[in-house]
Amino acid sequence: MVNAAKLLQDLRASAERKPDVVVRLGKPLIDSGAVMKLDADAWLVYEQVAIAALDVGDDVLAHKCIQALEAKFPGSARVNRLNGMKFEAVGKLTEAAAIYKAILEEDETNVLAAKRQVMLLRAMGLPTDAISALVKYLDINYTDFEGWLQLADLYLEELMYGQAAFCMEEVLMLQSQNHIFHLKYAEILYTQENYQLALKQFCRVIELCKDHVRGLYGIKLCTSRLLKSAPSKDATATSQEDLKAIDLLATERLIAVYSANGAASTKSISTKWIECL
Amino acid sequence: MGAWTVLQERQAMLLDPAIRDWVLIPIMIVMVLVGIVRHQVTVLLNGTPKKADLKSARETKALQRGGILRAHGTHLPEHAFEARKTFLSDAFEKGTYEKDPNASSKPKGNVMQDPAYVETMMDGMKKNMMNIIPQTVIMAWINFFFSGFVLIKLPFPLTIRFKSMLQRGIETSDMDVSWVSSLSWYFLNLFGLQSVFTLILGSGHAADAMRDMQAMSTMGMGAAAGPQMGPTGQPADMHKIFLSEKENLDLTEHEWGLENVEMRVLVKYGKLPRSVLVDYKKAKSLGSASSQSASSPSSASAQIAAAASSSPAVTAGKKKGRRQV
Amino acid sequence: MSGQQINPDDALYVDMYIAKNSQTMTFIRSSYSAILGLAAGTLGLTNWSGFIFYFLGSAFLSLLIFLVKAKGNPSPYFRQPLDVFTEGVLGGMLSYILFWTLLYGIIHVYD
Amino acid sequence: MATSSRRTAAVSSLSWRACISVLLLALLASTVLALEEAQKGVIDWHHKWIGTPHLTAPQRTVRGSNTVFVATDKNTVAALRAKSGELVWRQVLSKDETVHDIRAVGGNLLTLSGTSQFHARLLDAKTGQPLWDFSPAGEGSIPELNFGQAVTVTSEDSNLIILNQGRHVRKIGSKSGMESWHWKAEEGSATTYFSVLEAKGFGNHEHVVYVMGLTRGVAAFQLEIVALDSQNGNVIKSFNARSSISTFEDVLTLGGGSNGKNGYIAWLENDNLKVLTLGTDKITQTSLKSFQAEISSFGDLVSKLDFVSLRLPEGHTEFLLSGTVGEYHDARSSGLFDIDEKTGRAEALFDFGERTGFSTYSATTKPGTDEVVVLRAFRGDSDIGVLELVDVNTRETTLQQQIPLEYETFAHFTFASLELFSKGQGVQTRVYFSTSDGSFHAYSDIESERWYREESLAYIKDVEFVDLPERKLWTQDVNEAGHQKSSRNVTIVERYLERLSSHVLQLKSLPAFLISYANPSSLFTKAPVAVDYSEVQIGAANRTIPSLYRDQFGLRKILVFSTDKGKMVAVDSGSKGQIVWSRYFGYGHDIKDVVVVRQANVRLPPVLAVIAETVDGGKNRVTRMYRLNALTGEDFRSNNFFFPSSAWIPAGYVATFKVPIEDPDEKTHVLVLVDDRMHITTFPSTDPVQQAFKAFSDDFYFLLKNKIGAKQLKGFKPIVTADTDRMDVEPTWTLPFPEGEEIVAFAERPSYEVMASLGRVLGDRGVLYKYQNPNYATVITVNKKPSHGGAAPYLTVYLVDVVTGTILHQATHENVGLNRPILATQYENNVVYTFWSEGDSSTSSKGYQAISLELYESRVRNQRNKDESFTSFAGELPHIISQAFPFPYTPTAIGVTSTKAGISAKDILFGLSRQSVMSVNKRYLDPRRPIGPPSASDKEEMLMPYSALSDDPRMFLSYDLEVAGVKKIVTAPTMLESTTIVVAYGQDLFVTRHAPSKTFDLLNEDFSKSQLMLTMVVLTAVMFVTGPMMQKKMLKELWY
Amino acid sequence: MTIAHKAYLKPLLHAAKYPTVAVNGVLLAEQGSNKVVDAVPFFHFWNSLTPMLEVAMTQVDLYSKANGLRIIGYYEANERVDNEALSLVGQKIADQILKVEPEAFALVVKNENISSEEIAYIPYQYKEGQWRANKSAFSSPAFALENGSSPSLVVKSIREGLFDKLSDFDNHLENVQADWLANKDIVA
Repeated sequence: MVNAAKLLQDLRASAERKPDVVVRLGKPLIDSGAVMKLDADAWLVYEQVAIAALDVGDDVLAHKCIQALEAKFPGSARVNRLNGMKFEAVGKLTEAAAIYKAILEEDETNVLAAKRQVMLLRAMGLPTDAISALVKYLDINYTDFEGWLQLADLYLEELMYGQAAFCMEEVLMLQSQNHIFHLKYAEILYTQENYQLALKQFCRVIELCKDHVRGLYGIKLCTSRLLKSAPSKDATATSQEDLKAIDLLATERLIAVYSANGAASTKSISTKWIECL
Repeated sequence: MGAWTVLQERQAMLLDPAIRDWVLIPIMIVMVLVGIVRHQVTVLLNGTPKKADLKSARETKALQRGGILRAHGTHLPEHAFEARKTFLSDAFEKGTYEKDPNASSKPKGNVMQDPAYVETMMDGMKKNMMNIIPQTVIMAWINFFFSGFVLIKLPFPLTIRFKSMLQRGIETSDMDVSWVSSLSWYFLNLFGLQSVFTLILGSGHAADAMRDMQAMSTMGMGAAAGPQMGPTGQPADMHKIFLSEKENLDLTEHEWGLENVEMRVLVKYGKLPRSVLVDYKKAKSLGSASSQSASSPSSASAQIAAAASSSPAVTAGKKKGRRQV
Repeated sequence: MSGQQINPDDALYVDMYIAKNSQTMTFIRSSYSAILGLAAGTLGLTNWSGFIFYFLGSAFLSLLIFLVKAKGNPSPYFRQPLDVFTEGVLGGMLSYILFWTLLYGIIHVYD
Repeated sequence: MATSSRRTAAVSSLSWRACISVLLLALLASTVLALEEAQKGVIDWHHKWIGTPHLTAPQRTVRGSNTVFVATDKNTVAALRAKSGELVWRQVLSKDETVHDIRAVGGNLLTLSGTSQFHARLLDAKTGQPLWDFSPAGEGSIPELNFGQAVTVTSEDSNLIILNQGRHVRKIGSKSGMESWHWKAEEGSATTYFSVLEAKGFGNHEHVVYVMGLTRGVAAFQLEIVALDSQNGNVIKSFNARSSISTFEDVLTLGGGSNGKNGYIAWLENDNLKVLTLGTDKITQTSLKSFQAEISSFGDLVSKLDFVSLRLPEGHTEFLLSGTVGEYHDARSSGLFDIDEKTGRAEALFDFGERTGFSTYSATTKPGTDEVVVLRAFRGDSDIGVLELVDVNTRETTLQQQIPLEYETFAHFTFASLELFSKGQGVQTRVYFSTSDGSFHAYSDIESERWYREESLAYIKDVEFVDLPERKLWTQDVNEAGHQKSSRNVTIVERYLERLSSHVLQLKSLPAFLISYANPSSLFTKAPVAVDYSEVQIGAANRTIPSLYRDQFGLRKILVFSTDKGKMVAVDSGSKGQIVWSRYFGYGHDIKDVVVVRQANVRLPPVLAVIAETVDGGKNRVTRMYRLNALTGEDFRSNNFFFPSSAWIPAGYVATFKVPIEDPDEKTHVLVLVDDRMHITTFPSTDPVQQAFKAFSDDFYFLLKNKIGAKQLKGFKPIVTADTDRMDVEPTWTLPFPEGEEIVAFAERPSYEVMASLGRVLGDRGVLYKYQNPNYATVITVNKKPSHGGAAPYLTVYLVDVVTGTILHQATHENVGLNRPILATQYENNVVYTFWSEGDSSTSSKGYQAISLELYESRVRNQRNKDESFTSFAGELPHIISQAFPFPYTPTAIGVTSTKAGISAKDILFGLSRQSVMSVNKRYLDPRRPIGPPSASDKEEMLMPYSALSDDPRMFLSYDLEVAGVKKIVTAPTMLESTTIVVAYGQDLFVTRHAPSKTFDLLNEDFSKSQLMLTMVVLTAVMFVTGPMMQKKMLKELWY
Repeated sequence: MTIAHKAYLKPLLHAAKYPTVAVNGVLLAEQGSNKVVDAVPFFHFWNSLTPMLEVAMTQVDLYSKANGLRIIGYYEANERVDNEALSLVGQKIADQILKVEPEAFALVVKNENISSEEIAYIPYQYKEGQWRANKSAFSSPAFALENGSSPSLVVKSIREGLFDKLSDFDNHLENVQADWLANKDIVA
């Protein structure tokens, strides 16, 4: 029981998203009422479980949690938002929208609501509206990198790579330490066929996270491209020997990684792939 | 110090156990109690973070934006940086982000009429009160109650300078300074109990901190602060602030952190000697403007350190799926 | 002023966890130094011996953390590996002195 | 405070100052009052003693007196409550006012006193205040001789006829104290008059007063009687009775008392008893031999008979003759005689037989009648005294009363006084008597009215402090009791276990402690109230002394007093000075020194060594040493053969030293005795001790014969002669003072002294290092009539190093007042002495001066002599700062407080002639007090600008009590650093606790624990209230 | 065009494993036959970016060549439940395949049908220059299930949580052990 609570807290702390796990841990807690033992945290657990339940579509549990929360905090925006999410889950998007709207009228700076609203639009399949809403939102809550990520994704769906890149840049400024973002940015650049930059970003990824396969692949791609193409004139561009070195490195690493642990088939394939580049 | 400690032989004295039972321990207990109560009351008193209206939020965020750009611009490639720089600086100049762009033109009214200002003011005062009042009260209480006798012997020597302070109300000149009166015991507690508080309140406290932090990092919450305050608590003229921010921006030279990333990677994998980086630095600092040179050595070493330590395990462990919809 | 160079190491650390770690450190430290203080007081240490005792004690603690907890490699948990040895040492000092004095007084001053 | 300051801020600065000062004064006053009220009689006690009575005068005899008037050799006249013995009032007369006679006159008390100046006073019976005081200018009494003063009451107008100085006869109105006439013998006559008596006149003279005198002849005295007219004092006639009388004692005046009755004068003249009837020239003569018929015991007289006065009132003619009998001169036989009115011849009435030891006699008349009853008090056996009453008429013993009277404590009767009075039908007997130990008793038929006063305490010579043993768990005692225990190497584990077990045992008391900590009654502490007590209860046999264990802070001690009377009295400092034990050392014991050779420790009782000097039969001086158990007063007998409870040396006493050697077996300190053969004897004198002392003796220096009046100072050191265990002392140096100077005061460092700090911190944090010579002494000499230069007597102070005899410092004060007290005390590096300065024109004014000296290693700050350990031979001279302060009172004694670690400030204690004890903090007598306005660093050093001593009532330790004749002030440390026990004695005994720098290690009684508890409870309550609130709040913030 | 059970199963498992995001992959058929025998799951992070796609495609290509297979089609499951349109990215990829395989087609997972007996796909085919949903495809002989009971089986295997065993290219990139190509653990 207790360690279940502990695990839940850890999950909360590292905002990982494992709805199934959360539900598996949380359900007994809540059903047995043991949750009340961890007094202040209980409500957080409720919230957490509620969201998770929604994700895995256990509406009953979610409802139960939300009920409990409403009973405890009547008229709390935070709880209301959960309601909204519930509606979303069951697909009553309009009701959800209504709720978020209400919350926002209550407090126009309620970030959660605002974001949910955007997600809602997206869910309603109105990407453009979603984008505009999100832009508006970000114009205010500039520092919310998640928002920017969302925006980037939206743009990507619309294949608007330039804008996506812009968003990612913002994200990079806000969360410069996360290699995933660098990776994403790199791939966007690559998609934009800006191989120079892409290469650098991929390198950064490798720098941040050693032997990151995806990064290595990225590098490989870039280098092969760049090497094929004529050496560029501009100063910032990577020098040929560096390119070669990096290329070599990437190859070496990839092989190393695969040989270290990698299913035979995939290994052979990848090696083949490397050769045929 | 020297001279004095020579003077003092080891002085043994018997103290009335009643002092221990009725002063030494009680003071400690009371201090702990007061500490707890104070913590609770402060929490009660400081007002809920009041909802800022969009405009002001936007205002502050915009400013942050400038700051962030300056701070972390280095992660951006040249073009991206320049684009933002230009955009922001003229936005600031125009005051696009200000709460009411024509604020600067209208004459400064009495700050007291600005409710936001007053409120924040009150908050600040309340906090200060909570810090000052209990201490002064306790001090007075102790001076009043427990004066005129020695309370305890510090197990370490002190210089004669403390005598007048630590032995207030003791009318002898020959007493070793390490015999101290209740006031100094109070101070000892004041400082010593801090960590005890972190033990008592701490756990819950820490959890709070964690929660807030998480809330911030994930939901971008809590950052909704009131209007920008100058150090004096005066609501400073936003336009000025923006302008200054702009100037900062203009001064900022962009320096791209990925310029030599390949080299770094190579070094990291030991394909190149570490020295390369340093050489690179040198070359760079020679080549580029002097403004960089200031920051260069530190970063050089930083990179070396970077190259030195590497621990994928942790990052992999902690980085997994830090995304949320 | 101008954007500082990237320190690749930053990448390795999540502020939240760093904070958490240092918090745990201070937690351990303060309780430990309180206990140390009690011990020193009971032993009736005075002057330098007391302080030396403290520093030795906390060094020992650091060593324990360093070896047992950090498995001899603190860098994953702290920005500077040395933090293991430095963090919260001086903070703990005050409470150490407090409890040292307290027990020294109770045992060796009062009868 | 705050309010006042705020209010006054507006007002002008002057009024502001006034305001504040007023406020402060008010505060001060209140505190003072509080202090006096709270403290008086709580921590201190005061015994009023009068000394040993040698004269009594019952107020009235017929129906018994409520109060009995006594006069003592302490020149004190007092009234005691007859039933209880408590003091009603007393008049302490000045030193030269010996009381010659007291007599109840019309319910009041007439006293004749004074040597240099004669006084006749009538004291009010209730209050003791003089109704009138007749003191003829320039008339005193005959020096060194209680003779020549007499008084009688005229029958018709009951006025007084007073004889004084053997020459002046006056008639004085008993109401007014006015002289009605005055007759004086002509200048230069060889006659000394000794008695006045009113008796039947002769011829046509009715009112005649006879004045008896003795004229000095070649070989013997001759009687001369002058008859005066009692109306006007004219000389009627003067007889000369043919007689040759060898001593004053052989004359007795009898009868008379009114102009109707015959007066007689009887004297012994070589084996004859002669009687002259006044007014006639008829002299009868009876050979003493002839009495042997009636009084058989006169048979074997070995000495001449002599008179024993019965102090009967005028008109009675009974008298007593007694003489020594027995081959050992140890018994006396005595007979009662009367004078036959017709024949005027003496005849024997009653034979008291012969008694060994002393007998004391007193006589009085049966109430309402003229029948005389004679009391004879004598010691029966070792623990009873006998009171024997003889009725003269029936000539038989009417009463033979045995009373408990231990020889060990009281020894013999020295004075007795009988009082008979009628109660209902019967006759009540009351006997007041003194014993040779100095105490004063009263016997009465009624059990409850017997009492005794330990008046020997009025003769205290010296005091020793004995700590009481501690109550402890044995596990701890063993550790501290025996060094052997600790020396025996016990393993850590054992130690630990011991300690553990003891702690476990202590746990038993934990609940009790907790209860005491919690129970409300302890919370409301009231300041203790003074309980009143009387000196009689102090000595009362049925007293209850709490068991003799040390209190928490060692405030309770046993004070062991040695007295001039040769009695030792141990007093409990705690319970109002009740007597724990007392012991009388027989005749001729002159107690020289009392030393605690072993302080109480848990296993072994404290041991006292008493050193006394006696004179044996052959008139040789003998020094005796006794060892007593300080808790019981009995001989301390150890089973060890080498430790006899008493020992003696066939030589005179010179000095005793308690040397820092401990005897291994008994753990007693070793005493070193120097006798007048300049030999050293150690106690005990076992071999190890001898060896130890010989080892120690190399650096053992001391002064001897540093008596007041000595003309030089001599330093000695022991010389160990290898062969025997006999050790000698030899003078190492001699310091003769200049011509005409002699020692008047002498001071050495106190027996108990701990130096808390080696130096004095100045304002600028610089340090002046104290001069640390442990063996310097202060000697003050006076040159009474200097030959050279100014005739004014001058005083010189010498600081002398006892080891080398070098004079460290010397200062002279011109024209000091002679025969005014000169006092000196010294401690650590301070010397304080006082004297009377006649004041020389320029500098100082007339009055007492207190001079304060401070000795430092050098005048330069932060500089000290190289070697850590001081040696006198280095011969460094101290740097001395001195300052004189006018002293407003007449000091009679000086002392200094001593505390355990010497941390608390020192107070100089003065006994004042105004019968009080005063403590002056050293800060007032600080020679560094700046004369001008104090500089910054002075302020930093907290020096007060120079000023005369303020008389703050708080400085008087004895509040408003009358502590008579303080002769010495001794202090002893307690376990509390802040507190010292002050014992001031002289005639009275005053003991108090004193904290020179406040009780900084004690929780004062008025500390309100209740408030503290309240605070804590309230806080806890608040905590429990706000706690949940906070929780809610936080949740709310999180969720809304 | 018949779809073997494995081919039918894998995409759905892929979708089931990542219910909240869009997933995609390609379908493989035997050389020279119309039997769609296998599917290779690609991405669940993001599917609109080329680099990894390139890698994936080339590797799959190599793989299929090696195992006598050919890339016949593309599948995807949309993030939104009700969205059954072929995304832009999907179309691009499908085009690519079309270049090589004239009868290439695309399948869009019909989310609500995943846990039901219905066939959970909407086939898209390239007709007059654009991709058209062919609602009735499965009724027509053009498309057929090799094993008619596939849907029910799928439901069963999802219940059993079989999708845990499935791993796509993204998984593979995070941990190269994951055999994204063959997914041997998924046995039809």
